[in-house]
Amino acid sequence: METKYINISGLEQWFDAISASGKRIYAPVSARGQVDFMPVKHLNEVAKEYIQTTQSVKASVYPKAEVLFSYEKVHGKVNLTDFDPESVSETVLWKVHPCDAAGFKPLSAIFNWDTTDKLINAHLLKTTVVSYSCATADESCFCTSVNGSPGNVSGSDIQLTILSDGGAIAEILTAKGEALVALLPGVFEADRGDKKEKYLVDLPAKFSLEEVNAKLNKAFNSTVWKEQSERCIGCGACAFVCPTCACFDIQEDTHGSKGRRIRCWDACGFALFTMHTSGHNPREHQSQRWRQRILHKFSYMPERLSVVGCTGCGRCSRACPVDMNILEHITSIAEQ
Amino acid sequence: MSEKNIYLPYLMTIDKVTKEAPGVKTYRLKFQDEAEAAAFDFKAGQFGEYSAFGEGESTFCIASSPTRKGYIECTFRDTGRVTSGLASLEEGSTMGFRGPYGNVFPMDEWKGKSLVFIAGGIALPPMRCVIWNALDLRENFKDITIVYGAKSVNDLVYKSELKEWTDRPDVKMVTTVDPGGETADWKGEIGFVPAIVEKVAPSSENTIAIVCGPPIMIKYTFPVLEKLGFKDDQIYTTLENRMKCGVGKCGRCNVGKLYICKDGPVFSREELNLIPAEEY
Amino acid sequence: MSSNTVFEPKIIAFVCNWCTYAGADLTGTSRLKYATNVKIVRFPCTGRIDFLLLLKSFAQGADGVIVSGCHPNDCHYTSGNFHARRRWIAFRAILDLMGVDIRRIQYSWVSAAEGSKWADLVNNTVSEIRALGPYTEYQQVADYLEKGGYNGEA
Amino acid sequence: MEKLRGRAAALLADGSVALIIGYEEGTKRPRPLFCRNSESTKKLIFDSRCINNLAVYITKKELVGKDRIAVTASISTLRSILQLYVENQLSEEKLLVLTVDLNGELREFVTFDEISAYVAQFELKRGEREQEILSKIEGMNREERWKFWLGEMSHCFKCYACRSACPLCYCSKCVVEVNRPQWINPWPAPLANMEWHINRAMHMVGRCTACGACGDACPVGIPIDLITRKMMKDMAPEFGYIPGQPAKQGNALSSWKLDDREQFIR
Repeated sequence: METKYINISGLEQWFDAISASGKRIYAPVSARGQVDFMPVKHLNEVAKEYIQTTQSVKASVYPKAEVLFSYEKVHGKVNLTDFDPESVSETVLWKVHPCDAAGFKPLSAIFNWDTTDKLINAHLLKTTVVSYSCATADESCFCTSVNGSPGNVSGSDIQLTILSDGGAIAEILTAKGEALVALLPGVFEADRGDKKEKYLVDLPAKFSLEEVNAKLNKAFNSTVWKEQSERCIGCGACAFVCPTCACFDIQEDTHGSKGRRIRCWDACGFALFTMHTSGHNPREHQSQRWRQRILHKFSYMPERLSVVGCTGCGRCSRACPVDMNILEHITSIAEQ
Repeated sequence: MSEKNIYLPYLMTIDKVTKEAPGVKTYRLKFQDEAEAAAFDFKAGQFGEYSAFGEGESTFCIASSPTRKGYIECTFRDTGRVTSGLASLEEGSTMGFRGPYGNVFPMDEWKGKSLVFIAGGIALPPMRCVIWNALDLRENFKDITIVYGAKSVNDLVYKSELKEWTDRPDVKMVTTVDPGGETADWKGEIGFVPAIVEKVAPSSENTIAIVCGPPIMIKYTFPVLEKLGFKDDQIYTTLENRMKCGVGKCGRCNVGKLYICKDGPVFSREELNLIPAEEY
Repeated sequence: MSSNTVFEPKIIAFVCNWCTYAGADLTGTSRLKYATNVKIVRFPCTGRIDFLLLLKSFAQGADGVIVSGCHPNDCHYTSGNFHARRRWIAFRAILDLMGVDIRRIQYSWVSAAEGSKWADLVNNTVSEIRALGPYTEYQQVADYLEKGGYNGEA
Repeated sequence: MEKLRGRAAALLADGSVALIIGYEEGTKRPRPLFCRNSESTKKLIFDSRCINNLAVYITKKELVGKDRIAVTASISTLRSILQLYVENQLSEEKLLVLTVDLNGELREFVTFDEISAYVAQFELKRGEREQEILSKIEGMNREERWKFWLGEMSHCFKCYACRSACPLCYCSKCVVEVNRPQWINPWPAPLANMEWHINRAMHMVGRCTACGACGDACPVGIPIDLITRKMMKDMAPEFGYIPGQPAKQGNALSSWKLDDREQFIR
């Protein structure tokens, strides 16, 4: 790990060098009244004034729909074509917030515990994450309550902290980060000794994870689930904007004798998610599905995978049509 | 070596089709790739994801015994998109299989004990795997009792094997059908499975009871077993939640913190007591 | 232009069993010649034709669609075509709002006696669609997974 | 506000209703509140910021059970309630409707006729954003419209918030969940998304009450409410409906007239 300084024009030149290297760059772009990760070519396309992108960056390593393999039926036989890791392009994720970058660890934990997932690993391998530490936050943000912070470097290959002169402290954290710097090393200067902490938003923790965990261990039969979920309308918005939600469906796309098996996003909040063919549904009520969502993130994942399934990005709260505010709900569980 | 794609199925040839009951078929499957066949191994209780190319995947147990090498069998009812796609395949066609997944019945620990198998309807297949496994290693176990019931005579699966088990002197086989489901020449019992278990009254002494069936049957059979003196660690069952991946990632089969696909499908009643019953 | 460069549109016709299918049959038995671009799918009634089938046709490569059934008041099931008419009025408006090329869907009433009308309908539709060219605009979108597909990348 | 809270508390106290669905202050704007006891009615609010359509909850059996319930309703919610009634989803015996009128007076509706008469005073207004996007679309040619919607649809990730937020999407199994045949591919992709939204619009023809809940709910900001709203406006005169009023003569696509007009069938 090495810390450097890069000035404002250096940033632009470096970005152009990355762009010219042929790597795809996804960065937050402001369009249609929202800010979201989109392909960009120049630094001036990147959104400036905003707190959070609507969607997390997870789609870059875990696409909304992806072909697991394809097949062709020929004379009663079936030929399979495996997913090709080489088909994945080198990608740079630019201006990722620490809460988003922190999401790669739980995401990878879900996909790689016990057996490994070739697809997400192919994406992760070819992805370089350039994160920006956070100078601003809003009332939905709570990274500091879930082991994160506005300057957390987990999941980042390089973290930039933008200084008042428009330049940045560049923390080069991994070999991938170094490789990205190597595209234009000349623009990186020696560390000037700027204090990173000075540029980070102050976000006091709202609850203690240990306390929540202890409460949740005894909360399965609590009435809290019904109380909190009454207004939940059972859509998948919270899951789909979440940086760590990974539930998926496997579907078939068939055209004549050819076809593809597809993995696509799914959500535990959907009524039919766990429905058996017989019609029996173990999570029949919205309250049970809400409980699954919270327990999975804050109890099951910490216990089974040693990671918390929440990075405190607050996207679910912002996206929810009926204001299911996760911070408020978790805080109230912690205070019970 | 490049990373294995866990979603890529083995290609299997349907070697033999057996019609078991209305809408219920058993397929014997052989690996198309010899190396895959040689490397493949499983234990009683495990399941897999079976695919009909063009329709998708469906989850069932491996219904054949691991003692029978060279093939696997699955038994399924034609109920949805995938199972009807599978049902329309013929002998010689290709289908997909991923597995084996999940945990196993602890048959090694059961050595020297008596076994009581209690099954209802289409839940005999997971049990059949264990039954044949036990019968093929008959000397390892003491008494073997099988109580199997279905809605009607027509709905009983593995009819020829039921006969074979009935004819064996070293197996106590009791077959029953629900009242009204009998035929004129029906020689078995008439009544619901829990009542028949109570009537047969197997001894709980040094015995393991394996119960598979619809939730309602399990619900009423457990108290009967309790009355007969079976402790919770003497009773085993399998859970079947909806699954897509089979490898603990897709998020469907959680019961509390457990994944049915990884920590199950086999559970002792002792283990079941620790997880929320409403989620299965 | 040589004959092999002329664009031959693929056209799917959804027709009812009682009027238009019989009408198309009559076209044949009357030995009337008409374009061979059309593939006929027979339904019990126009009221039974799901609107999504029309879109599915385009997604799977059709350049044009014909929907035809009994004239008003002639429905074998009394009111199936009246229901269908309402459905098409609404469907056409939605498609137009979404920017689907509604010129590629031709609705008609062809009775069992109108063999020549069927021939004209097919011939006219084929020439109109031929003039419009292949519906690649729609077909291109049908295969998206190959392109990765990220936010805003259609 | 005090009148509403007082009345709500009284209704629960004397057992007239078992549940009152209303609004409370939320994080950024008011959100739905479920009052089952007098204490919780203290949180009730009702003003122009209350935009969630509460009619979406009154058909959910797991919430309302078999009891009589009350709901505080905005004009949009009232319109949805009327449409639900026309579709035989509600009964007068099980529902008490409360609203606060323009003079700040608390109003109670016991019958659907009363609601109908009340709602008839209000003209269906077009919002600024709706007007803006509609004018934009109206200025486009067909190819531009296709590109515009395809671009919008490419953002849809099929969370179905539009469906969940809509009071009239009460089917227990939606067409997208039917898999024999699989009408619409269940994964998010521009064409499958387009098919889904066209389908939704078709299922809403003559039923949509233009509350805009689907558009408000969309987390990725697709103006999907425009499709159903515009359809409602355009189709109402065709089929003899009054926009914003329930289709008493039956739903547009399950009824017909001899003289339905069209110019496109040859």
